[in-house]
Amino acid sequence: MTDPVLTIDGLSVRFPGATAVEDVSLALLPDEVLAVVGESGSGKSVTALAVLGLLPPGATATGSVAFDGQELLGLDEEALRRVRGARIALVFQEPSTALNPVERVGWQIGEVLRAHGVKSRQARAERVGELLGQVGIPPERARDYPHQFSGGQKQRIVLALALAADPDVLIADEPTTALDVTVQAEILALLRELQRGRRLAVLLITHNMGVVADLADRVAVMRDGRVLETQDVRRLFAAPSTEYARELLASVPRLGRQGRAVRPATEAAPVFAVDDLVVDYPGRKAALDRITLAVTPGEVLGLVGESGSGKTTLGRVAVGRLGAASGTVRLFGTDLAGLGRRELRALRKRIGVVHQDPAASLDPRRTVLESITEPLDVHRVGTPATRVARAEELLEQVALGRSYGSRLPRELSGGQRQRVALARALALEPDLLLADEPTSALDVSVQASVLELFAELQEAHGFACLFISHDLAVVNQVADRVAVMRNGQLVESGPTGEVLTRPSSAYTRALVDSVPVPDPDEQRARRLPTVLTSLKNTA
Amino acid sequence: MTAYLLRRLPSLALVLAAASVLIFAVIRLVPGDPATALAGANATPEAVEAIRAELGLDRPWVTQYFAWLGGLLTFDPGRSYLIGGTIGSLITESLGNTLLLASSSLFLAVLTALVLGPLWAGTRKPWLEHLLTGINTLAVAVPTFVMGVALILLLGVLVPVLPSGGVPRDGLLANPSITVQYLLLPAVCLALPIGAVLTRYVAESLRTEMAQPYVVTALAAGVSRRRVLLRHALRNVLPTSLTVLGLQTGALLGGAVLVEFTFSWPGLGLLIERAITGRDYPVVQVLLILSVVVFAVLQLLTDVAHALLDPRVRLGGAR
Amino acid sequence: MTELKAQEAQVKAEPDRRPVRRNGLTHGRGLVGVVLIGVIVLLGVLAPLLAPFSPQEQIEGANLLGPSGTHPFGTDEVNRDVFSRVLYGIRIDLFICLIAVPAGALLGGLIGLVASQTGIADVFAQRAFDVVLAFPPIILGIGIAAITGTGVLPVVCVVIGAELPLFGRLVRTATLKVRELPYVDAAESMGASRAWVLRKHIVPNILDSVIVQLALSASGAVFILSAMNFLGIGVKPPEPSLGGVLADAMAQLGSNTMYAVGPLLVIVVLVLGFQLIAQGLLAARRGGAS
Amino acid sequence: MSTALSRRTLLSGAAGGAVLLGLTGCASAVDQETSGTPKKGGTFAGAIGTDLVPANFYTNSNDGVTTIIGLVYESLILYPNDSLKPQARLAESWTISDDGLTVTLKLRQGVKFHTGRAFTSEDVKFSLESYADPKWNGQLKSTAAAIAAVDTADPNTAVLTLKHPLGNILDLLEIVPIVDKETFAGIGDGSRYVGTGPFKFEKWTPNARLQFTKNAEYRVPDRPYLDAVDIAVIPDATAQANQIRSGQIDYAYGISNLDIERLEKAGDITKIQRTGAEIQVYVAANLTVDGLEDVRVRQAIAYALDRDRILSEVFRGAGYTASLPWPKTSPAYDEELNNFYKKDVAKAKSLLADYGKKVPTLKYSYQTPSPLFQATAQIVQANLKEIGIDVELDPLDPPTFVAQLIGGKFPGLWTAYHSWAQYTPSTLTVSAYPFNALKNSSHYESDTYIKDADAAWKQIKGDSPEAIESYRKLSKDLLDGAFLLEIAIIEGRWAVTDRVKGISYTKRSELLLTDAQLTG
Repeated sequence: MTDPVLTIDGLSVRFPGATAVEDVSLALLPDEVLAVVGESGSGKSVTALAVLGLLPPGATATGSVAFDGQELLGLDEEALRRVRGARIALVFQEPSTALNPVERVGWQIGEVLRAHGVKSRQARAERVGELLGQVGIPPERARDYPHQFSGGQKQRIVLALALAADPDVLIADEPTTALDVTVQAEILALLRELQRGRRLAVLLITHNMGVVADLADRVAVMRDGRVLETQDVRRLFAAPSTEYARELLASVPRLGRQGRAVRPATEAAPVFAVDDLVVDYPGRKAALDRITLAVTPGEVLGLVGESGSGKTTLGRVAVGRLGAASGTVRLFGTDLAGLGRRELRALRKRIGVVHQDPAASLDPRRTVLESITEPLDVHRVGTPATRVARAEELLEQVALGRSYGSRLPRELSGGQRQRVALARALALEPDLLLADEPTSALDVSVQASVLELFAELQEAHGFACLFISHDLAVVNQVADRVAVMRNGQLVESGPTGEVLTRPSSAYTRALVDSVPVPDPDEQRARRLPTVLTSLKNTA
Repeated sequence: MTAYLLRRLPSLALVLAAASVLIFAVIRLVPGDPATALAGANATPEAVEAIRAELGLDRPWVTQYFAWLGGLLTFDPGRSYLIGGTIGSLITESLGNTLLLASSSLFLAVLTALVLGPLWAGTRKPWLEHLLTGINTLAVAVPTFVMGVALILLLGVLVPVLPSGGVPRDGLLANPSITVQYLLLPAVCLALPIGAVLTRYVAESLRTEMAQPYVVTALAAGVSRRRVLLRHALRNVLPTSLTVLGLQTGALLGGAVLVEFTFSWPGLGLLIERAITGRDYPVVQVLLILSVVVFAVLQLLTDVAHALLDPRVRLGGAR
Repeated sequence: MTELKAQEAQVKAEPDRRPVRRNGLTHGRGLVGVVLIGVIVLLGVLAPLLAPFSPQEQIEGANLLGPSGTHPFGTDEVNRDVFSRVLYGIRIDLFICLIAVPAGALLGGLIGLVASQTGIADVFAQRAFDVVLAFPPIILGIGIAAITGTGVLPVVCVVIGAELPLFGRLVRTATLKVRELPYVDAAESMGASRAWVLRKHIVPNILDSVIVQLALSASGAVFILSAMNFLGIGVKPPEPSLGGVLADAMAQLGSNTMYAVGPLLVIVVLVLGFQLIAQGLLAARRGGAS
Repeated sequence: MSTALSRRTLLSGAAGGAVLLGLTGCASAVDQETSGTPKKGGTFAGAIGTDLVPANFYTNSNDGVTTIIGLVYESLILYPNDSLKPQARLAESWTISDDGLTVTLKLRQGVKFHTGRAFTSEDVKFSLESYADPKWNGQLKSTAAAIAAVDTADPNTAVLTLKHPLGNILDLLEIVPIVDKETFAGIGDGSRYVGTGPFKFEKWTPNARLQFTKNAEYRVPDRPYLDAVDIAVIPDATAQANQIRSGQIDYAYGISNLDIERLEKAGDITKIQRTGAEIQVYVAANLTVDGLEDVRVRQAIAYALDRDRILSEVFRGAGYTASLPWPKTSPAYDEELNNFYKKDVAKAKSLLADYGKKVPTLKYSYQTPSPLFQATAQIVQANLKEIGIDVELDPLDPPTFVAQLIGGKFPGLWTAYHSWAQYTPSTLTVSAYPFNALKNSSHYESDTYIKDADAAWKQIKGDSPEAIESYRKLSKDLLDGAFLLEIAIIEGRWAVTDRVKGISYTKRSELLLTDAQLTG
């Protein structure tokens, strides 16, 4: 076996008052992709920063990080600088902020070349062109600014920037997390191509098991700052050796798998229905374009689409926050057009809302109990005492317990907050629940438990639900029917099993095909070029 | 960009029109008119009436207002009652002094901010950080006139090395090295709070910028911390710093009154003080409207400069 | 339910409901500020006990004496004890701050709230603030004093006038910002009325910024009011004020240096103290937010 | 540039200007007058505290005007500082007819304006008429208006016909500057000042400086000695003090008396105390205000004033205390009457007891910004507290103060300066507004006072025994009426460096540099 290029040995990182990484040891071999997986707070990103000596002030790293036999920990700034970019490069999660917004992208790549000794402006310009070409960006766009590129293009440019000084090791920290699935598929393909072509050793940091299955040769599972196990990718997926890894894999929602028992479609009048709906945002093209859709009582309708598809806009229409430019919107049979504020409020009493970001959707100054009783207070349901009793009952239902009532949101974890939000949404026994990306900010295992709770509650209360998500697998798990949206238009809709396994439109097919499957063998078999061809068909 | 400017112009015109009416009306609410001010302590009522007629103050307000407005729009704001001479020449004279004072202060302030801001943001030495924080807080907090008195006390009276006020006899242009001595205390005094606010803003923004992902990206690619700070991050901080500077330049006008008063610097600040106490309507009106115009135009200019410096605004949000 | 157990450890047991105000003022800069202001306030409150003379007593033969045991800051041009005058000067300065800053905050805040609710009021208020802000407060002061005559009234007016747009803008932008937050959206989606949202969510959540601005404004107010007194358009003699004593001292710099140094120090400590309190609160708020 | 300021430039600049400090003061102790030959040439550098206000040309009310009139213009006659015995100036001789209705002036020949035009009787006529125009607000305009006609048939003789005898006609001739008709418009806007005086007006920079050059054609041979005069406007008294101490200026009009004392003690300067150009500081009462209508209250106030303390502490002894406006140089001065009111708390209290009622809190107005008035007012306030009268200070800015003075609208007491008592006494009572017998700021009405003032005004010879008797009556009226209570007669001070010799002044504090020279 060859010697590792990068060896992390007994690395610990401490912040004042907390330990982020404890005794982590990893070895990255040349030409391999080592994935580090774990949920938030597991210390995987801190490890990456520690390798490059980029920890924030106040953090201390102990142990050893050796590159090619050279110890990196404790190296002075200048020596480290020469390692960064030239030997070890880093790609970041968020492409929209990873580039300097006020400089031309070509200049930014040039800066890296300049830092590593390319003095001539001419030479830099040429090399920038080459690099952009390699990542699939037309070289003449070097003179454009970051905001003139799409998210996927930005991530390509970030890759070009990272690889400008020809490093041996690439640390990719959640390189595709912020991207839509179809774009993610392209970037994964590009990463693979670059890795092969340059014989890069890649340390891939991710929480997405599908991405791991797609790219990794070996996998290290981290939790609470420690490495639990390091395995060959196939072995891990087939037979994880730790309980945590097993739980983690089990939590991942999968597409092909049957989600829930299909309920028979009811003939009852829909709780929410739009007909030929058009919504405009001032100065832009239609946000929603001739949508016809209905949610029947007790039904969960999954609304899927990539960013900018209009799914959140539709959600706002449902609660009467946005008016229609044309077409009709009916809520519980009432046409929303021309409704007064009071009538609208009465209708809203029958809707519960759960937002995407559990951290922001609770007022930081109100206790959990106050937040849950708020809908009751607003609609003056019962007496203050009965409201508290109802809130405590709800707390029990969302598996938190009444002792949580006196806490403030910041004393809760993300999952707990989302449970509180769910309790609040259910306080008035709504007939319709609007859930806008309710789990996308949560870790997989938390997501699994919240989804489980959601299913239980839906079973028990029987509310209808408009469930908005970008994650096909999640929708597959919870929804009776699915509606797929793109660019403000409804692409197709139908029973979940049908749409997600036998899509009738090319776009839905491309979406489904782009989702990496958390199984190494299956994923490697189905990945590109299938995806690319299906994408081209939709263009 | 042109469209942006065009959109701003109506509201600018509205503010100016409102301000002109306000200024005109308020000045006439002030008890004692220019005639009494001119007549002096030994005057008789007949003399005051004669002066009032001479100045046209016996005409209706509306007539006076439109006459004034007409004068303004044709760049002929009239003559000073109290001081004599055309307002144009009077203001030009004082304006030169104020401009010299203000521009030196601004220069000092910007220089300080550009030197100390990055130093403050970039330093990893706790003592230096504490020192800069302390000095900065003091400079932000201490009122200009208090600083002025302190400086006069220290450098003009206790250790008399610098003149404690006034301007050089031979004018500001005759002997630059003497002018600098006269200029030093008032300019420093005026520059301190502005420089301090700007320095703090630059330092804090730089610190925020230095935590941005693009900075980590550049650092991780091997660009030196120094260059990232002074080139990449600073470039990002400039547009908003310019806005802050614009607002501070507005404050400069107010500060100038106090500094000129404290140091007997014969600029617009002293002129307006003298004009108000002398009820010299034409001068007060023009100076006030001038300050509103300068303030409004500065806001506009900084917004435009901000837009020019930020490609996201300049090129539109194409995505 | 692994995550429940995992997160449990990080969650503090005791809810801490007023962290910003408390944490901001019990450490570091905020504490220094509180101590500085506390000392000055105490000096002002206890002036009748501490001052060796009445602030208006003209002591026979004590014309412009230098500092001594009996007169720590010396005496002034009409034979009064400067130290006693400075102590009493603190009172009037603090009194004006106490009246004018909250008044400006309240008025400005109300205007800001109203402006944030309706489009036309907003445009109107914004332009009005623009116009007011275009006049430097000192020039405003000279103008108002010319109308009303010198006295406490013009000073209070000018401080209110200077603070009003600041609070108005602050409250307006903070309200608009809070209104965009998901929890307000949540409240509105559940059918809460405007008044409810304003009362239960917006006001409590912008209070912190308002409090920081209060401290900053107090610092600014001391500046403005002492500047006006310095220019001789504020508190009427023989009532002592810090700026007024300083102005009187300007003519006597050659005779009695301490005459100027006394009020100068107190003004510096006051503005600095409020500034530090503001910084402390701000730091605590940022710390609390992250 | 500012930051790149090197140590050297700072030091060299310092040597050129600011840091000369006491150097010049020490080096110039040589007494030039003994050396015989006057020193010629040089630019006289000075400073004044208040800038020129062109519209105030005839009002004698600010330093800019008095400087210009003193240097550029001449009047027909000139009083010496210590008496009212007229000397020839532009008039060689003058006679007043026995009925007091005709004044014949023989004019000096060969006098030229700075424009080169010869001075004639037409100019006398024009100057007197301009002065009478109410818009110029000349102090003696009622006297000037009493001139019925000026006969200019002979260019070298001006014959004035009066409507009635004028005891103070010579005052008028002493005061009115002879102006050039052709360039008169320039006076109104401050662009041109043409007279016959020793210096030509060069340029006025508002808020900054006044510049003059030598008039080589001046009627007196070999005068002036100086080549040029350069007067800076420096409102800040401390700045003036610093500049004269460091030798940047040789003359300062506006330094506080305290600073003058200090600088004099340090040997940096000498002072010129303007005896003969006195002004008076006073407290006056509005008789329509509740409490002040009673003469006993006003007299009580007069007895309460600590005149000595105000004179010594506020005005640093530059003058003497007074109960009447007349300075020692005036024919109306009477030592006994002048000492009529002395501080006497017991007497004041008994007067108040006679009055019987409690005097309500009185407002007490004065003009800002003025450290001297403020200090005076505060001392007076303390004095009145002693006798049980509460006073609330009411600082007013100049226009408001003047408006209230002219309108007689003060809400109680007020303090200000007045002037014009250094002239023929009747000049005061017919012109100075606070004293005007017919209509004054105090609303004091007394038939006796009106009669006596008129009688004094109509004296043919201002210093005759009859005239002096009429002044005595007037003085009694003033003391009895007690509507305007004098505090002190102040002789203003100028500070000059020792190298300046030969500075003098007129009775209106106009600067005369005809004989001035710069030594050392």
